[in-house]
Amino acid sequence: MSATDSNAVDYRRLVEDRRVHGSLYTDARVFEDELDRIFRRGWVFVGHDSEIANEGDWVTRRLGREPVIMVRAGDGRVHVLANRCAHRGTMLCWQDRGGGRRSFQCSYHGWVFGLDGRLRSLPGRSGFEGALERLDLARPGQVASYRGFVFANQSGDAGPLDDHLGPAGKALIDRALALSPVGRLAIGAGWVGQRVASNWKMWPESDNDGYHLAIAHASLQKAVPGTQYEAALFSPELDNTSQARDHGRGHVELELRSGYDRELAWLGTTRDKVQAYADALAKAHGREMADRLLWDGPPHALIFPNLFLGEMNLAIIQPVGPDETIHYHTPLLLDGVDEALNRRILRQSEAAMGPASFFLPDDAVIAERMQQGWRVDRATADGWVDLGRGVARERRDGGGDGTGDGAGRVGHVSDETTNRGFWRHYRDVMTGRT
Amino acid sequence: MSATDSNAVDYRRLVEDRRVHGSLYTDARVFEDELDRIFRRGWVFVGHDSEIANEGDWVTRRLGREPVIMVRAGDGRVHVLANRCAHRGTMLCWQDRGGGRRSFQCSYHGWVFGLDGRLRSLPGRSGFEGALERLDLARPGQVASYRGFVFANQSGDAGPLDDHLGPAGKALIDRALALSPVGRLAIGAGWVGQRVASNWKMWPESDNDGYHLAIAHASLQKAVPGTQYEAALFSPELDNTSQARDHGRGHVELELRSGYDRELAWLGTTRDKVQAYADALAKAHGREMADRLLWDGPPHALIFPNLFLGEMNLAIIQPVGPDETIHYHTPLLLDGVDEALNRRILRQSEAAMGPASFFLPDDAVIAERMQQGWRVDRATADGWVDLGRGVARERRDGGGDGTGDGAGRVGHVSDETTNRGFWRHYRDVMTGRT
Amino acid sequence: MSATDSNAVDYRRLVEDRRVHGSLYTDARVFEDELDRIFRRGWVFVGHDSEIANEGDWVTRRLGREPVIMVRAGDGRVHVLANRCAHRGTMLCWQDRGGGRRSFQCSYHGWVFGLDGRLRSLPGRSGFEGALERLDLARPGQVASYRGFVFANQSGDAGPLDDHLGPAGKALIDRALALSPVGRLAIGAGWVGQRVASNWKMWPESDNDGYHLAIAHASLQKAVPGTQYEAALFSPELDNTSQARDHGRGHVELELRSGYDRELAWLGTTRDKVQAYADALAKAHGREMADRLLWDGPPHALIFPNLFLGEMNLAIIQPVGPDETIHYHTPLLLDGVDEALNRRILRQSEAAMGPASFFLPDDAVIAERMQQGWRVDRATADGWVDLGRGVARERRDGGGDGTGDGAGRVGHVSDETTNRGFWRHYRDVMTGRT
Amino acid sequence: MIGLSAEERAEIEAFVFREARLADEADYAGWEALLTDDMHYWVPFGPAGYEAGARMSYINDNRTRLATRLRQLMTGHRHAQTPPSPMRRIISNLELLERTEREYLVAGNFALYELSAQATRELRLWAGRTTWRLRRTDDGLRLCRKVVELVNASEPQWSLAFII
Amino acid sequence: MIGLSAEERAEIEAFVFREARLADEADYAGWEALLTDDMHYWVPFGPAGYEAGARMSYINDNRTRLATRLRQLMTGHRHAQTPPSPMRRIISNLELLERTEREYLVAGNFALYELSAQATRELRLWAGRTTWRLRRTDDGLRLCRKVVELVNASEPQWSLAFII
Amino acid sequence: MIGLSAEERAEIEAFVFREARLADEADYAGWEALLTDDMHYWVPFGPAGYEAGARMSYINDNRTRLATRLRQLMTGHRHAQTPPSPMRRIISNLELLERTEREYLVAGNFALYELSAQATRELRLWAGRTTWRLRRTDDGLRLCRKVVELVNASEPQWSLAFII
Ligand code: FES
Ligand code: FES
Ligand code: FES
Ligand SMILES: [Fe+3]
Ligand SMILES: [Fe+3]
Ligand SMILES: [Fe+3]
Repeated sequence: MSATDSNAVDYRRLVEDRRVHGSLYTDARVFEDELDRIFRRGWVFVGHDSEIANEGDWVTRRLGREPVIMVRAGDGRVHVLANRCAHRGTMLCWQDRGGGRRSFQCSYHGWVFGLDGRLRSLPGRSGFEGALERLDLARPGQVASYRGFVFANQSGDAGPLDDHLGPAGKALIDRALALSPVGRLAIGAGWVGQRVASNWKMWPESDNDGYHLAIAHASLQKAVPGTQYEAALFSPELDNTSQARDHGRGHVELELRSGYDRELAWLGTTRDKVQAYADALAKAHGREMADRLLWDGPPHALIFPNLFLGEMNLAIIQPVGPDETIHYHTPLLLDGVDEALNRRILRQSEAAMGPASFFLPDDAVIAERMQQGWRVDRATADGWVDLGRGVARERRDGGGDGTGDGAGRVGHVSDETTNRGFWRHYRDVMTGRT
Repeated sequence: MSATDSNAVDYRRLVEDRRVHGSLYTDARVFEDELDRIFRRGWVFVGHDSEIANEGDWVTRRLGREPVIMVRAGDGRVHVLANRCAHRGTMLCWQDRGGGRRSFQCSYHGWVFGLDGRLRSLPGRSGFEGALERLDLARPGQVASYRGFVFANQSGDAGPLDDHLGPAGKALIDRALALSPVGRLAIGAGWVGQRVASNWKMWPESDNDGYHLAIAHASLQKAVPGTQYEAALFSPELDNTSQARDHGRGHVELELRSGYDRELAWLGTTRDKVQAYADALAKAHGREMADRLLWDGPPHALIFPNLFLGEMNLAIIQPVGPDETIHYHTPLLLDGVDEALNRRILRQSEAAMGPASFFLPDDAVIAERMQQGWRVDRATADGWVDLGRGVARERRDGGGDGTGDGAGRVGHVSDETTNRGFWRHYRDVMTGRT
Repeated sequence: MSATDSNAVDYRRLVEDRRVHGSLYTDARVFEDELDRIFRRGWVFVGHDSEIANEGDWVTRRLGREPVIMVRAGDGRVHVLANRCAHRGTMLCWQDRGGGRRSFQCSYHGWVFGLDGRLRSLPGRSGFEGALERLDLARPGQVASYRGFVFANQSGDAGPLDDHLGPAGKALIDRALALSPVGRLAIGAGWVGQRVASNWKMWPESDNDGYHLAIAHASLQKAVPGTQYEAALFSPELDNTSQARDHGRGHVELELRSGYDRELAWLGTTRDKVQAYADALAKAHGREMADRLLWDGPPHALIFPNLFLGEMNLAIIQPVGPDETIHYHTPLLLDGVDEALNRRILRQSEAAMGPASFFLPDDAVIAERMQQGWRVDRATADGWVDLGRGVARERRDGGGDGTGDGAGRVGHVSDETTNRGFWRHYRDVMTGRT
Repeated sequence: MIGLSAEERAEIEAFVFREARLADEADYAGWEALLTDDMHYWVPFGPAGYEAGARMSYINDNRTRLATRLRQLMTGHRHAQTPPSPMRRIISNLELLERTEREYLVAGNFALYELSAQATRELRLWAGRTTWRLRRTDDGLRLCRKVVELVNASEPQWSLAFII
Repeated sequence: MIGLSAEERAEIEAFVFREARLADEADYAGWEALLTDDMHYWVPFGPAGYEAGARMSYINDNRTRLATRLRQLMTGHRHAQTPPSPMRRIISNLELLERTEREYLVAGNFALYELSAQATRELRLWAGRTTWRLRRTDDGLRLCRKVVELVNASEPQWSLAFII
Repeated sequence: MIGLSAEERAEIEAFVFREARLADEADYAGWEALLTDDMHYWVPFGPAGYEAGARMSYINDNRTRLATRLRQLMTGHRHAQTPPSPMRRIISNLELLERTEREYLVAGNFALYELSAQATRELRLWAGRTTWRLRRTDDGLRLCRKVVELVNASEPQWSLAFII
């Protein structure tokens, strides 16, 4: 019953190993297929449970285009509920977030739902006979979380979250949390959204493209010499020891730590400035591990399809239409550290991402130029995106943490190992091979 | 040749007796089907002939999306004409209404059409041989009216208007006209439009939903105690003796008269304030009937699909797109009464309907929240609107006027008898069972 | 793989000899078909090479919806290149025109392309093995020009440009160039765009419709008596000796020269005011021919599908969507004449075309009224555009220049010979009969 | 505005801008405090060239109905303005049309940008011309008539549940 | 506007706002009465950084062509403005750029909202910067040059058949 | 603005309009010259009712970061503003909120029309309220704080790579 039964798109033909067809960015039927196969039948990131620390805290999200609420119930459990009344579908929450809720009351006829989505009461009870369970709020077929990262799968048949994340996906998340002395996050500074007139897939790509910095972000490099990217991304190709990784399952990474030339480069500071933090890490993990963490910093990676672990940011890639996307981000605030450190992280986040930041608007205009460039007829012969960079020097590799499953590949940080990894998994998903 | 031949929508599956699927509000193909099967192949309300009282008066409307002109010709006859020149289709009238016309001249090449749609003259006659009848303005396949209410059917094969209205539909119109001592209306204060970012079907539903007032219109009840709805709609479920009626054929009603606690509640006044009117009614109908009319007031009902008899208002539900509707209304001004009474009706209309009124904006925001809530994938398992309220206590009934055809059902005013009636007929129409 | 494989549109049924169905102006699938069959598989006008007189001059255009660059390379050759990087498709030029370029550098990863579209260099060469020809910029399957008029055919299988233009098409262009004593144009005053909320096909029609002037442009006639159109187009049907011509292949013409009542009417001046020009023409062509040229003036004709030779203007008809078109125009500036004459031509152009001119806005509002009028269901029985005017008095004719191929037809200037010629060819193209 | 002292001009502008700010910020009580008891608030359906009450208007509030309108908004249950739309209105081209002993008749153009925060969360535009009749009272200037003519008053409108 | 007396300032603003109102209300005769005989009315294609007449402009009217433009509008058959578009323009940020013995050069920004009432009935926006050259004559201030630079002057435009 | 002499008022308006013009015309150096060394430039995420730095903002620039922002724009490689967006901002409803010995706190509403000339070439609207803190220095008025609250600050935004 999907809108694309007829003249189905042939993804095998449009997604080759070394190139993909440009119409995949612009075709409305492709977008509908993606909403169904990737965002409804697959696992997607919803939010982090530290966003809703207390009972009655809630945030709203969209899974594909379907509105949901993520809420903390009285028993401390996190629920992901359809953001539409079980009676006639009226949206229950029309803001981004809130707190102190004991229930959700619908504005149309006043039905009241518990924080667990159960129908609690309704006016004129005598108009209904029998039990009303069938009138609880709908919820995704599967909801699961890993260390506070909440994922959902609408259709319910995507298999376990574990299999979706895989060891590498979990390891990426572990690396982010290891930066907190207590191993916990404190997300909650707000998700700032950047609107872009481009398809959503430009973002998994460019967020993990190590090849574009020297050109696309030349103005930043000129205006702010000595950022963490100087050595890890801007430096000449052959001096540069950072790596591009395909962890399989669509999870891809720019591994910068191997390219850093100093510790704490990722925080744009030095140890003396954050001594308390360094000590706390040492206390928690032992000095050797702490030293390694202060060098390595957070991951720079995509958890397929919509979660970007953007160093000290989390980002959600939200499809809106074939030609429109929202790139949300929030700083990766840490639990168990002093406020000064989190303020530093927040200021860094304001500089890096968001519509007025020093980086993202340049990526956005380029994504919009790609979208303009791909105003093509689907049959255009030459309408291909090249993914070939680094194919020859790319190596098989179990993944950056020795946790890989053999599907891993690693290449030079400027190679399209990441894009190839994304598209390989994309083709599997779109052709039902997952 | 409709845009929906392929992967046709399965309305039998999407419209069940007690629930309907939410995608019916958002799917673009459903909207196209509706324009064809409901608004082109069925009868739709065009306007009231008192809007064009004099020769050369005209108004423009849309039947579905097709533009038409309703005009009064010299012989007093009312014509409904395609609002596009018979030559190349240039729209002839681009305003809402006008008067004093003797003909319509096209702005492109100057062809002149009579008020009856006949091609009267054209520049350069010698460019055409033979007769030019084929170049008269197009018109709907059927146009018919009942007591001044003009309806049209584009395809011409919808059967007689009588069968569409049925005894109950006519009785509803009769009740409205009975409020005029001379049995005539004087529509003409203007149709005010409320734009809503919702599907059109929210409006036949909410206009005839007796369940939502206490919550959706709570602010009105608080701010203006003692309206006519106090007893008839706001009062506690079991004290409330108003009724919800399904008259069959998609015509549904909230019968408030049985719930009123005083006469003239519907006019928000008392007899001494409108003595002249009361006397005129008595003169026309006899005292007993007049007393009954002053108690009962006008109907509150839908004539399927687009005419809402909204007590002392007429409303037209105009589909614009799957996500956009215009709800037009005009006061039900009466012929044969003093101007003061019509001014009272007009002021009441300004308060009740329209974008700045005390009621409609709250219905509009709720309809928009429903539309937001139904941003769902068509295959979403739990995407259902519940219609079950009052199924158990609903009774078969010949209709509120003893004119029913046995198809009638009656329930508590707060029950979804009306919505079920709408959707039952909708399913019949969409599956060709009418 | 086109979006219209299923429930294909039956153009044979919708395009009859004397009428065409209105849905052709509004149906989104028709628009997609046209982009493919007319604008991709057929020849379309790109620009005139005098727009890019010097090496490194470039302009951007759209072939259908695909963005291209027309650029002058170092060897003087004109190239038409896809305006998207061969790497990931990023648009290379986002402005209308420029000059002094030695190459095009992409803003994403910095690849550099020569003015001939060849990939010249890229950062991090060692990421690629082997040759990179496959990464040159894409270009249309065929590019050809006639006397500086550059045309392209994306698919590459449209046959020779010569066959598309035919003798008549070339003769029309020759007539325009004959007005230059050196037989060359100097296009470059800028293409001004008029946005119109109408389908693109209203423009090949109205630009070559001799029937609408007295009504559609009545205000101009009233405000500015004595324009060149007074005799050639405004005069009474039977006094008027101008002609409407169908040259075949979709090329149609309003031949005004036979209707002029004086020489230089088309320039709105008299010989004494432009004596130098008259002398130059005589010098170039001999007095007799010069006198004829001064009488005849430029052609008023369509080169199918998107080039309008609008007397002393060139116009490009740019489809944007089923309901939106841009009508670009630039004055037909001549090489080898004094600046004063070109300034006169430019001022005339400002008066005739563009969003604030004395003519085009009236055509635009009428096109928008047509678009509004054609908001019809595709199945609407009476939704037809009449093309019958002048069928009876139309004559077979080899074309206005004795160069015709027998396909030509000629009628009274106010007859729909031009529209019939456009639609006849349209049907051939849309049904693959070309 | 010609025909006014610099002080009067500043005073009138300050009043008009304050009136705008209170409306923008949904300070209904503050806004109501600016009104006289005979306040007339009119948003005609089409140009204001007709007698209010003789034909339909979007809004045709005498003081009583306007009080009701504000009371409804202040209940906190007016869904159409829950939450109140964030909005700002540009007021410009102020002209003095007429002055009497106690009153000033002032007109200007406006553009109002509203975030429809209750459901669609789209930015909506309202544009037109406003006429204010200001009266000098012992408490300073007060508003006794406000007429708002929308540029697109002939067209269907989105919900207009705030003070325009 | 600095460099002006309060009176001059009020007078110039009043002139500019009246000019705007007459144009908004399609009072072509009233508007024409504000012009000098050497009036130049220019809407450049792109920024005004070129000689009008050397390249294309949207409008480049000397007094004669402007008279023709107004005459065409007044015929009542100018379909593109039948009926005239209801519209209002916001004028703001007025700055005095230059003054001479007899003339003031004033610039400001504008946003014009037009209801395209002739066919689509959509609200259209026009935004940019206007420069007015005002001359003091025996009949008071008169307009001798108006230059309107649209923010999107580089892009295709909807019909601009009114006075902007 | 009440509480100001006609001269002060003219001076403040002239400053605000000049500041707007320099920003509109991407004259970054000229604009920077208007700032004090302790300039704070804030575009909050949502209303300004929180401590900048405690939650996310679109822009929360101290003088140093603002210098970086301008430096980046002046490199000529800031793709998001290559070329700079043609734009004009309407500033209106100016009110004096507060004055001290050396400073004026002024607020007003704005609407900014931007042609996103770098890719989509669409006209984009930015609307809201601006607060300026102006300080009187030996070089005349200078800007020490600018706070820009967008009407739709709660919603995702297009690239905001220019000076708003
Ligand atoms: S729709 Fe929610 S209570 Fe009825
Ligand atoms: S289109 Fe109406 S007269 Fe030709
Ligand atoms: S997209 Fe052009 S260089 Fe990569
Ligand atoms: Fe980037
Ligand atoms: Fe309601
Ligand atoms: Fe024309």
